[in-house]
Amino acid sequence: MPVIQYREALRQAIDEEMSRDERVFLMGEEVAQYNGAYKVSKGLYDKYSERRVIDTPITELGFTGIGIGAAMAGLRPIIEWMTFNFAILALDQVINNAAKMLYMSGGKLNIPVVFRGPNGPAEYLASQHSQALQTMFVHVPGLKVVAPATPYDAKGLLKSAIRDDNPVVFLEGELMYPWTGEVPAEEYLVPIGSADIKREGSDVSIITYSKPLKMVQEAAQALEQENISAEIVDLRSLRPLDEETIFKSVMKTNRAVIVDESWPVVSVASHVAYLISSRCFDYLDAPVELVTSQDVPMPYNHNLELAAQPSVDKIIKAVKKALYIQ
Amino acid sequence: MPVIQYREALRQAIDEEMSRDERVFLMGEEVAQYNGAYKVSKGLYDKYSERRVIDTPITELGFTGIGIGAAMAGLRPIIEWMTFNFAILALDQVINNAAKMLYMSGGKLNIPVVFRGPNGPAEYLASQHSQALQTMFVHVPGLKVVAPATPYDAKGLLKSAIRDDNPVVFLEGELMYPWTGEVPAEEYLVPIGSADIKREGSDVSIITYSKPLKMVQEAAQALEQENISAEIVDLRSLRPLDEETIFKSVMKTNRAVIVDESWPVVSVASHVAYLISSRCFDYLDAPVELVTSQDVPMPYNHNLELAAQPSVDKIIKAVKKALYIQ
Amino acid sequence: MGDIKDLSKYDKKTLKKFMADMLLIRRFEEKCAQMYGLQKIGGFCHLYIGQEAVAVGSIGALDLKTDYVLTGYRDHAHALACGLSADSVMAELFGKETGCSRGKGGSMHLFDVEHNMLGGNGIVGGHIPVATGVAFKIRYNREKGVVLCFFGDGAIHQGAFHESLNMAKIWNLPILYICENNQYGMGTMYKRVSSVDDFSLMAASYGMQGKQIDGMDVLNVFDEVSATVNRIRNDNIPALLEIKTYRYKGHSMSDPAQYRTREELEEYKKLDPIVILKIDMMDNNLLTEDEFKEMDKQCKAKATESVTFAEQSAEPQESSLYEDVLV
Amino acid sequence: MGDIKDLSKYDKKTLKKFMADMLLIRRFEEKCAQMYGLQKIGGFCHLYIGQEAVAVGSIGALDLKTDYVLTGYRDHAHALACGLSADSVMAELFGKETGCSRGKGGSMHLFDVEHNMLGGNGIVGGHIPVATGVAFKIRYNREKGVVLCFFGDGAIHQGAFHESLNMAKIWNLPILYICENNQYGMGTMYKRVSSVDDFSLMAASYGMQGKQIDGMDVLNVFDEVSATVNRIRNDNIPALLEIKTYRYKGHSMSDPAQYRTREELEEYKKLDPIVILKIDMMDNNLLTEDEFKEMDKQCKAKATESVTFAEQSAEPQESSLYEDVLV
Ligand SMILES: Cc1ncc(C[n+]2csc(CCOP(=O)(O)OP(=O)(O)O)c2C)c(N)n1
Ligand SMILES: Cc1ncc(C[n+]2csc(CCOP(=O)(O)OP(=O)(O)O)c2C)c(N)n1
Ligand SMILES: [Mg+2]
Ligand SMILES: [Mg+2]
Repeated sequence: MPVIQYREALRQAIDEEMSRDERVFLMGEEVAQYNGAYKVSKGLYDKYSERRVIDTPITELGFTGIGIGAAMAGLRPIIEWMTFNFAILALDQVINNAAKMLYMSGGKLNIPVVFRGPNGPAEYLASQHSQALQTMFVHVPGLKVVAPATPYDAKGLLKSAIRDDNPVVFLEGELMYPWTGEVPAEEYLVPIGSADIKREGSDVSIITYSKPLKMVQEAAQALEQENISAEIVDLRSLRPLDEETIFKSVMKTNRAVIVDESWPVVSVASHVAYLISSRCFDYLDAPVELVTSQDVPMPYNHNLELAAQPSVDKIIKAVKKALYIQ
Repeated sequence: MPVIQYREALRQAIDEEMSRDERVFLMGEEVAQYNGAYKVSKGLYDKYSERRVIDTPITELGFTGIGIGAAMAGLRPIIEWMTFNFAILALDQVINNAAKMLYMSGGKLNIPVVFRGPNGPAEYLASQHSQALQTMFVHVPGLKVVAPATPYDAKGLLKSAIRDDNPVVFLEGELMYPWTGEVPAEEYLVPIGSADIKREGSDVSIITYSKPLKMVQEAAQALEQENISAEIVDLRSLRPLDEETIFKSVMKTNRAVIVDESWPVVSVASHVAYLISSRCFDYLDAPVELVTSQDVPMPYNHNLELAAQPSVDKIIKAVKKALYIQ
Repeated sequence: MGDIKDLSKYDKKTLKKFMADMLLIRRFEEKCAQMYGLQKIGGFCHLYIGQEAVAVGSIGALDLKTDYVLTGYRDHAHALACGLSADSVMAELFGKETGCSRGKGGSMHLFDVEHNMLGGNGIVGGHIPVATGVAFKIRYNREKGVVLCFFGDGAIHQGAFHESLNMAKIWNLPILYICENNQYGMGTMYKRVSSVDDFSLMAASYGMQGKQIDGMDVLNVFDEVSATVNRIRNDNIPALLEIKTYRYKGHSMSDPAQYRTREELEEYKKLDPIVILKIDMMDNNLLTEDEFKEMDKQCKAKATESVTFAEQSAEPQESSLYEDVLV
Repeated sequence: MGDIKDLSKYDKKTLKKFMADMLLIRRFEEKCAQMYGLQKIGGFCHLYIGQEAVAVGSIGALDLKTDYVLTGYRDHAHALACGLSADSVMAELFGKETGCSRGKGGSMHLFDVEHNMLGGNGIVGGHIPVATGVAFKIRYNREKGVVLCFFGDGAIHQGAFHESLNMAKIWNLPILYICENNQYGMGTMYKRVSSVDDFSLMAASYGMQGKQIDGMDVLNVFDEVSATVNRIRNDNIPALLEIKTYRYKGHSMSDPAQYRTREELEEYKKLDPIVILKIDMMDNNLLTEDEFKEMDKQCKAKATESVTFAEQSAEPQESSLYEDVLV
């Protein structure tokens, strides 16, 4: 099977869906002539021309709303946010229009739009540019939110997102773009709403999504050396959440650690921890442990920024705590 | 002790702080000549003139940023958002500037600003105008967030918020404005960060904040009839959260129900439920129960909108579930 | 006054339709006020009385098979002018299952997909980018249509306006931005919050044509919007119109409108759009007092019937609470 | 060319200061590029080379005891021109405890509270309302100061611009909005995303004076900004200047700038602000080649020393991660 980068997997998904469906177009800052700030859209402008790959001014609220209007009128826009940090400017359009139009029109107007771009910290970018902002979207009914961590999932989920008749928020990550993985040559879809067991195990469920997956995999391997068998649940989809897969895993292992790179308070991590605590109440042998970023804005200094985020070490410690080891 | 309305308590707080500190001013849509969309600022324009009570154009992002800039330069603005629904437009300023300025300036620039206004559903306002948006703020380090439910707490907390050297998000509620309660004539402060036991009880802890408090009190009275003794913890402050008071109560009652009028997914409710599940793991006799709004945009139809929100009935049911009754 | 306006260039049917549409809006809105008083309608309810010429004259210039309309929360008139039935609007205001948004949208969220009326939006300025996106779709598909995007004198200061107009121009989108300057944004006289008196000046920031026009005369609105829409249809160059008008009622039902004088209001009522058209038509022998009375009677009847319809319609099922969240 | 510019109205000390400031910025930025290559500096790093005349000429017109400066993420030059030491800026870029933001802000978040330089902001357009708020404080306290708010040709399309300028005008805030049009917003030539070529036109939307000026000649910038700032100081009426300039380097260190031709770049380098001032001063016998070389040497030395300072400074303590979240 071909091994390709995460960014290339996204590009393939966009390319395939654009050639499959004339209504699909890509819009955002620097997506066309510059080939994308992170080169996800490389070559698409040359292939599809400025009609379908469109550079915008720096106006996140405006072009997000334009995407919503175009979707409402029958097109299927892919709106790229250069990073999610800038999408805060566009939140009103996402929350008050994209998420609510179907409901407030009594089912008349659906909004088939994809909002995508890098979310979460990269390196040396300081507080305004290093936010993992999924909470802002996952909280809101009327949206779907997905966060693939591998090239395979990225391609399959992006294709599903583009075909979905609802607004889908699609979280990528700057540091994930160069990650590589196997992606089949033939067409496939990954359904929105299904988690994936990335590793089977019996002692503890480590639940994660997006960029931290790699750390979790490393931690699981290290734990294996100590005869601790970790199961890895990759959520992939944050709204809707595949609760069944989560609960099944925890009911088997009886212990759960959640790893999430966003801030801890009112986070996807704490929400999932609540769900497990409540629905697996009689199965849990220990409190659910959380490994998140620290509850501080991101500092620029590299040592500090690493200390602010989840790490393999922190994950291992949390697992051991959940197992009452040491 | 004088009995006054919630809106009057807020007005007193603003008035007292404005006369105490020349740097305090009030800015927002319709706050001055119209005396406030919900009459919180009634009379203040007449008293303090247009220098200190300022009507703005409808530009939430802009005047929120102006408040932040003025605070950074030494004033102590109170920024009124006509409702929190419109504040989504201003979130970038709150999250990227107010919450981060102190951190990214290495401690040089603090932002003593208060953002306040009605949050949460009222009646017949449909989906764009009925949102309880605390999640968006409580998630973010660098902010304080408070949500008083009584005139007493409203006045004492608003005075503390105005004197606080950090950005404070202050959640009120349209339907709470006419609520009445005792408020001392002499000056007092309610500290930010402390929850309040609004009712002592032994069988179950009902944890809530803001408007649902009243329902919780009714539910507690009804439960009393059935010999169920509910303790009511009013969080009052959502960030920082008074974890100690919460845990103490739950360790005593061994059961917890959380009542919150926002959407359930990634909510203050689910976060507090996680905290309790984790820190009171060995004390809990039943899973923590949540009573929140339904996970849907708010409908206009009144029966539907009531069905979408917490109710006394739902709270009683949840309490009984936590007590394994029936 | 005194001068007789020559209406010979207009088709009689068109003139009658304008009159009927304005009358229906007027009578419908009056009925809303009454029903609000009876608590049959709740929440925000923003009436359009006084502004009828703007919606009717502008939308009268469109072909709703290809053209689109989007507006803010003061949207009853636009919905009716686009062809939504009084029944389904009133039923929506009553929150009934038969309402145009199944009782879920209410006053601020009227939609008529069949006639390309795409809302109704409660966030001041929030629909301006959305409307621009609809124009984007027209251009993308190389269609013929034009979008009318209505918003108020309060909305024009929102960032969404600035961002949208720039994009509309650089991409040559077929959209006409119509600022309905009814002089107040809630309790605020527009001059208090605006650095310019003439909003049409703002068009220059976007390389567009801008014009300020009188909005109390439906034929003037019709002529100006027709001319602009035709130009847009041919050139794909967006434009901005400021249409000066006035609202007779408070901002919403809960507003006593103490920020303006009775005299000011009375002054404007002399310019009543219905009266203006009536006089012009009568001057041209295109309408008799009896015909006018008959039209008005029919509109009153329609408004009354819409209430009966709304009252007799069913409440939505509780299960519908969970429908329409996602497709 | 050929014509000798008469510099007699300028104080020699001022001219030398402008030269020294521009040279320091140039040498400092070159050092940054070098340190970035050595991975001593990470993340985004937006250099100002080519634009020196804008920051130096504008800030030179201020009295930083009462006046304020706010800008975006391309802020090294503004910080240096305001008087922040090269040491503390370089230390910040190295993420060190001795940096002006304790190593927590980095390149985009420089602050110099002592000299009223209030950032440094990473969100395009995000500081425009904030700067307007600083002007609000000046007016509120009836102080003398003026705020300079710098932003790019990309930022001007953001809604924040539109909202801020309107409020600045209705409240008569003492602020000068300076659009540094360096022709590109990242990889996008400004004409591709702008409906007007001349941004100063936008001032008319806010009843302000607007002017487009050349930004390669520091004295021209100084004269124009001085005149405007004085007017603002007296009348409390805000204004907009578009200052035309050019950046020699890519948008940030990771941008190869393939969206423009070598020729275009070379053409602009002929207008180098340092060279222009040098020639003008030499023409007026206010500078010799040797003096120039000596100044340049000193600036290079300062830049080099700042690296030494930064390298020798301590990393922040891990505990500082939790400091400065709240007061
Ligand atoms: C973003 C936002 N801010 C505030 C409001 C509250 N609000 C509703 S209507 C209105 C006034 C709008 O005035 P204008 O644009 O002139 O329209 P008009 O009501 O006159 O038709 C305000 C402030 C809102 N709905 N949305
Ligand atoms: C709101 C926002 N959107 C996008 C970005 C990413 N970005 C950083 S700089 C930039 C270009 C800005 O260009 P301009 O305003 O001309 O300033 P210049 O870089 O030329 O100084 C972009 C798109 C950002 N930082 N903030
Ligand atoms: Mg108005
Ligand atoms: Mg630029």
